[in-house]
Amino acid sequence: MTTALSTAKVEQGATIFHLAEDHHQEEGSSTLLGFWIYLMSDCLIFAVLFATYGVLGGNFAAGPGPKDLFELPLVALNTSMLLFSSITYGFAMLTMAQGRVAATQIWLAVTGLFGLAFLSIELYEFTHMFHIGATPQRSAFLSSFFTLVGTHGLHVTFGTIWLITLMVQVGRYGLIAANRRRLTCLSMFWHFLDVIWIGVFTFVYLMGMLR
Amino acid sequence: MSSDSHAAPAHGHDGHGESHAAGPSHGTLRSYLVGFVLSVILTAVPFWLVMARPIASNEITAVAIMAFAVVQIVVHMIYFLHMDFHSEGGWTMMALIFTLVIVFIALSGSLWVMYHLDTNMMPGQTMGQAP
Amino acid sequence: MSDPTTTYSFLLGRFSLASLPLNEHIVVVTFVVVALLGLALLGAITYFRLWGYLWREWFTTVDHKRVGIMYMVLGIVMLLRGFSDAIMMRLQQAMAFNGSEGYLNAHHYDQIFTAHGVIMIFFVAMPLVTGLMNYVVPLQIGARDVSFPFLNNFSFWMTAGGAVIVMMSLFVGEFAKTGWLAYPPLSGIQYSPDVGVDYYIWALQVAGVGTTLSGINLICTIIKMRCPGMTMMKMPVFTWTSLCTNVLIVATFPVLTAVLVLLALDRYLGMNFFTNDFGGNPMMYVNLIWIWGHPEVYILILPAFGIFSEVTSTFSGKRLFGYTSMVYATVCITILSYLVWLHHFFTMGSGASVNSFFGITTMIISIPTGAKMFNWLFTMYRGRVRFELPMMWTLAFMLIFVIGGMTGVLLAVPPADFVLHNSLFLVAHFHNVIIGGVLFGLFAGMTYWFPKAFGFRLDPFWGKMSFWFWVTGFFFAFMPLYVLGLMGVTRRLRVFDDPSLQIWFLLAGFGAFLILCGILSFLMQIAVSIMRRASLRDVTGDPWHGRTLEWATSSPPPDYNFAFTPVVHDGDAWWDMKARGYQRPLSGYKPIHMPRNTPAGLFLAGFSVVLAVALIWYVWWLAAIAFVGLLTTAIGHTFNYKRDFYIPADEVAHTEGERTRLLAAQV
Amino acid sequence: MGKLVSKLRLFALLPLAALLTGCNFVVLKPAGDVAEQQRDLIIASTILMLLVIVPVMVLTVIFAWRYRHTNKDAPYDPDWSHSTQLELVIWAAPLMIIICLGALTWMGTHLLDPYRPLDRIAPGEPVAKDVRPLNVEVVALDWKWLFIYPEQKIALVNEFAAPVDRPISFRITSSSVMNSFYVPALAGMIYAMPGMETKLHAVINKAGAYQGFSANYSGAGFSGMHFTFRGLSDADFDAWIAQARASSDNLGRQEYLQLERPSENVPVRRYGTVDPQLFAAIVNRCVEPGKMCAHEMMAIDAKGGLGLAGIDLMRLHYDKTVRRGAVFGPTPSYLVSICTIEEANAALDQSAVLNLPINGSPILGAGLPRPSFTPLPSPRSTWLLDGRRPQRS
Ligand code: HEA
Ligand code: HEA
Ligand code: CUA
Ligand SMILES: [Cu+2]
Repeated sequence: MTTALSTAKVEQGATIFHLAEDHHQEEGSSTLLGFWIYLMSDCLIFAVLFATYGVLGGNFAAGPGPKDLFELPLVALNTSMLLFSSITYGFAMLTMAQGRVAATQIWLAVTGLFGLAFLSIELYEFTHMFHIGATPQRSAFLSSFFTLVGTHGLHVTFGTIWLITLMVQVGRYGLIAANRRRLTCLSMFWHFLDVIWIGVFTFVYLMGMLR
Repeated sequence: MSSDSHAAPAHGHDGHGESHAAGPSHGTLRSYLVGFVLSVILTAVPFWLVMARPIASNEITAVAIMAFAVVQIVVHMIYFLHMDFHSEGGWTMMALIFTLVIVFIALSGSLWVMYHLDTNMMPGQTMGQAP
Repeated sequence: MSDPTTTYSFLLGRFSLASLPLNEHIVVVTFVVVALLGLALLGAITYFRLWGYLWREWFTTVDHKRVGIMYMVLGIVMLLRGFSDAIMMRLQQAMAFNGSEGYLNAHHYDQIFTAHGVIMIFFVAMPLVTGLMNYVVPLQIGARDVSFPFLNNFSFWMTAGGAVIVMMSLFVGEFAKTGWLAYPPLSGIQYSPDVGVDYYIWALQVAGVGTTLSGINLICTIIKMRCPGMTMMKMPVFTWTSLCTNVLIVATFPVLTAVLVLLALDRYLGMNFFTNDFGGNPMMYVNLIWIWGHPEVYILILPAFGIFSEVTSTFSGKRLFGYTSMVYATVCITILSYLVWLHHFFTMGSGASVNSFFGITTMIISIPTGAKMFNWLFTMYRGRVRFELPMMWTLAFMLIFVIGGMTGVLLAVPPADFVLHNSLFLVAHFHNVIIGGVLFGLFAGMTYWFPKAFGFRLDPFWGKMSFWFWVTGFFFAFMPLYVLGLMGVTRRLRVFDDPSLQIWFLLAGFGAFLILCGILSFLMQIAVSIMRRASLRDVTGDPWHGRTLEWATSSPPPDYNFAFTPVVHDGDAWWDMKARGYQRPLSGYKPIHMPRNTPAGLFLAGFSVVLAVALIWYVWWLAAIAFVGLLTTAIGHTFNYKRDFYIPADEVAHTEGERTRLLAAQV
Repeated sequence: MGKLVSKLRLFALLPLAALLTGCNFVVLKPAGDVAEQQRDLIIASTILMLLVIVPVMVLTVIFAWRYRHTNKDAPYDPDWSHSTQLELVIWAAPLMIIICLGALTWMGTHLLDPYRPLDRIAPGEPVAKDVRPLNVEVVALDWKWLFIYPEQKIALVNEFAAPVDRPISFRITSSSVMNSFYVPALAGMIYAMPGMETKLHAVINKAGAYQGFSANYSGAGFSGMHFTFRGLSDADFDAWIAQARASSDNLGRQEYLQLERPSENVPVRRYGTVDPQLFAAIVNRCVEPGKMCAHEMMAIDAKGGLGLAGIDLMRLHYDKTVRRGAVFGPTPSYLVSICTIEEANAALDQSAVLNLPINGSPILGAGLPRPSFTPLPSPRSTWLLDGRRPQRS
């Protein structure tokens, strides 16, 4: 803003009341902030789901509880998928900063694969639970469990679709400013999902096993 | 405003948006790796605490894993989400802090309120509710 | 009236001819009237060949001013529906005595009060508030548009989509019969197996997405797009209250979205969040919905507070008293509003400690609110108060709102609430603050900014008629409810036993009739003003001797708002510029960078509505198609990289030249 | 002229005054001690608030009039916009009032907590040592009220009575949806919710018949959901009980299930005998034969649930009238009862033994043991809240 002011034409004596140049709001200059605020609102959705789980998570309705259902090794595996995808997305961002299209694409692809692995494991876990009859309808505990974990999973799904879209766009238009901005947004989204997952595996799985 | 009739004049677009003066920092290889290693440790330890149960007490284990979670969230915020007080003129940090406050109010408030409602009126002997 | 079996066909889902209320005269007549009016409107548009114009200049617009106006139009149209509901309730309650059932059965009456509450809050007050913020905020901060112009258009269409869904429920199927907050288990599938609650859920979800996104948009706009020199503490108060409002929106609507998702999961997938069996807990719903619900009422009132601040200082010809404490009061209210939600269910039995904690936090809100009242008072002190219409609305607000505020604080005393909760006293409280606060604020804002948006003032005669009808109508319509509340009469009642109550309901009905006259006068005012626009014309762009930047540009402002981005040195920027003899620059125009129109928002919202309707009626194939459509449109839209263009300098020079000529002709 | 106007004004006020005296302001003129204290609180708070509300309204009018722009005599100071002293006053005045009101609220809320047993029946009249409160169990049904007198062993629909000056202790629940139990003349309201039990303590000081109703909308028949509450002298109360006893109707579980079905504007009904376990069964949502009671379920849950054994074996399909389930959900069903805790424990043990074929997870590798299931003594993390748990009497 200071530069803008200094280039302004001085009109009435010392005080200027307008800029002589077109005050160019940088294209997309609000995007990152806007996206961050969106993430914050998303965070509140998860807060509600966590609160619901916190309140209803002990209501097994004489059905199975966490200990009967959760497989910690599986969860650990799952968690590592997300962690790996984090660091690979980080690498994608680093190569993007250097402007290396191919490397960026590769790291994005790797990230996407880890995301898919995470989803498959989660799906496996869910189908397994369905299979033994531990469906979301069985008890309030299971309703809130499936909803919380499932909502995270849905986010990862959309993140993956978005990631593929971006890869196509980077492939087509290269690492232009708009695409860099989009990749940065997605990186925020992706890491945000990690943070939520930390809450999930701690609060739902690990604490569940302690109940 | 017949938008389509105007062609974009000379000064094109690629000039702006490149500068990241106020934008977020992108981190370095080092910072990502540090973050990653820390996260691995901060994940592995709580899993180990629960799966191997080196601490017998449920309570202490629970507090420990929650502490690990909090630390790991901070690690992610710093190393992966590049949170600091400078990006976007401090507004992202402001938004984050505000959200944390609201999340805290909504979560702890709900648990507090629901706990009281439940103990006041749920039938049966066992009054304990989920945390 | 569909019967509560869940048999459904593949093709039409739950829909059958029985879902059309063909044997209900009121609905059929309404439908015919609406259909005829709609056809007439469509015919007129076609006849005058307006489709292309509407499509290009309005439906696909990303101009914050036009989006703002569309929000206002939506709000006013829905107001007519909300008011018809109100007057039907008043009529029913005035009739149903001495064994009379009135003219509405429970099936209708219960839908009507639910629809009234939902429509008034979500589709009248919210669009009007959002519309005003959309229109005014970018102008007040000297910006060209909002941060995300496309998103703005999309948000509007989502809100409109929600309204379409609610309106549809009138003619196809039915609306919820649960009250506007749809407490389970009543709103669960077991006790409300029909489409009503599903209409409720999806209308609010679709509109809620729009509201949240528009909140994000306006926050970014205010943070990022302020013109040079406008620090946070130099922002106009309306911009401040808008900022806080949108923060509230972004921090509460997700909660509503989440709760409604949980309710929908109960209803569609048979989950057990809020059911009576299998460990569900309906109290959790009540808890969560009020975490959203209480801040929501401040979302409505804060912008009104901003309007009153602008109006008071403009029409007192005086700087606003205590700007800083006004800002702090607003921020205080914003944060406190998150700490009080339990005051809506003191009577659910949470115990004395919890109740008194939330009771006291609630009362604390009256301190910053009181500070605001006093600030307005002292703005008038040693001023030159001009009793133009906006100022009259403001004065009426100051006299009426304090009564509603006081009764609110009374309700915040838990033992008092034990006898007044859900009584007509409560109904009187919230109409008192909503009408005396929010609506009067909107009227003040409408009248105040109308000349800015259209270049001519509103006719003062019909405005004053409307004002007096509203004010007296308000007293007649709602003071009796305080009385009835103290007689122990509760809300949502359809018939009454005690004949001595009837006179009060008759008075209240008379009040509603006066308000009807007020609304008609208001519509008359608009019509008359349009006809007389030549004599009401304002070419200065500053008809009220305004103080803030929106008055610095022409009325209506050009697409680009300001030919040159203003530089601000003082809180009352325009006042300061005028005081220091600012001259409008007449040359040196540069091309101006602007966002480009797009229909993507309309399509996305269209798909959302189809998706919602398909889900309501269990038409799964249609839902799948709509979902795929939604996704592909969204992805397709991201492939459009050409989202802006330049207004050439010549054109800017031409537009500004016109204005120069008008101004010269004026003097 | 002025006189005429004021006379006219008085004239206009007359019907209003007549109106106001003609009505029954039950909230302001209640007949029970609790409601009276609540009324006092309303009046005290209102007066306290008027201390600042009235000046604000008066000042609004004065300032608006005095500084109207046609009044050129009034001072005009367009840049005066700040005064630290004034702003201090502006914030302090409401603050003081809120401090007083807050103190009043804190005390009043604790004193008038509906869960708190009464310690007085009227100002200065403590509850006598030998007086035990009258127990009344209240059930909100679709759309009528059921009152059960556990000691007198009678039950009534849409009418109940209590002797004057004897504390009443209500236990309140609902059969289907949320309602609110409210007798304005007697005491404040409290919600009636399915599967839950709320409490209310009150006393009636004047004989008479009073209106009571649901204050929370509960569906189609809501408007007709009212009852009469009679405050009676001891003798009249005994007669009233006897009248109910005289009824040959018995309210057992079967009759209750009939009664529970939706009906509107139901006339008073009396049951001379009543199943003593009925209220407990209603609260625990296990009136239907064979259904598991909520407290059993909670006891089991507190031990960590029944494990995988509890998934399917326990479903009992019980379909009242029509199928009203979610499209994609199971048909409405309930858990079958395991009558006692002992049985539940037995079932728990059994589940450990019952080796259900659930371990088909190849990804874990065959043979990896599932975590063995041992019920923990206090398995849920109640410790988090232990310090804050309210004392229950
Ligand atoms: C715009 C909407 C709006 C606004 C601004 C308010 C403002 C307030 N409301 Fe209201 N309220 C509603 C809309 C609103 N409310 C609605 C819709 C419901 C019902 C929902 C439903 O159930 O359907 C409701 C219900 C409601 C309840 C629940 C009652 C019940 O269900 O039993 C309570 C209880 O505490 C309450 C309190 C308050 C308070 C303390 C304020 C305060 O913010 C008021 C503050 C203002 C003043 C006090 C006046 C000015 C101040 C001074 C002059 C200073 C000095 C004053 C004092 C020191 C007292 N409201
Ligand atoms: C914004 C909120 C709003 C508004 C404006 C109103 C306005 C009115 N309401 Fe409203 N009402 C509610 C919100 C609102 N109500 C809610 C939330 C409920 C509870 C529902 C429930 O029980 O679940 C309720 C319930 C309710 C009841 C049910 C009481 C009961 O339960 O027994 C009744 C009874 O008659 C009633 C009457 C009226 C009347 C006569 C008006 C009319 O006086 C006023 C009519 C007003 C208008 C038609 C115009 C609105 C004007 C504008 C919005 C401004 C326009 C501005 C510009 C164009 C710039 N209302
Ligand atoms: Cu209501 Cu427990
Ligand atoms: Cu509130």
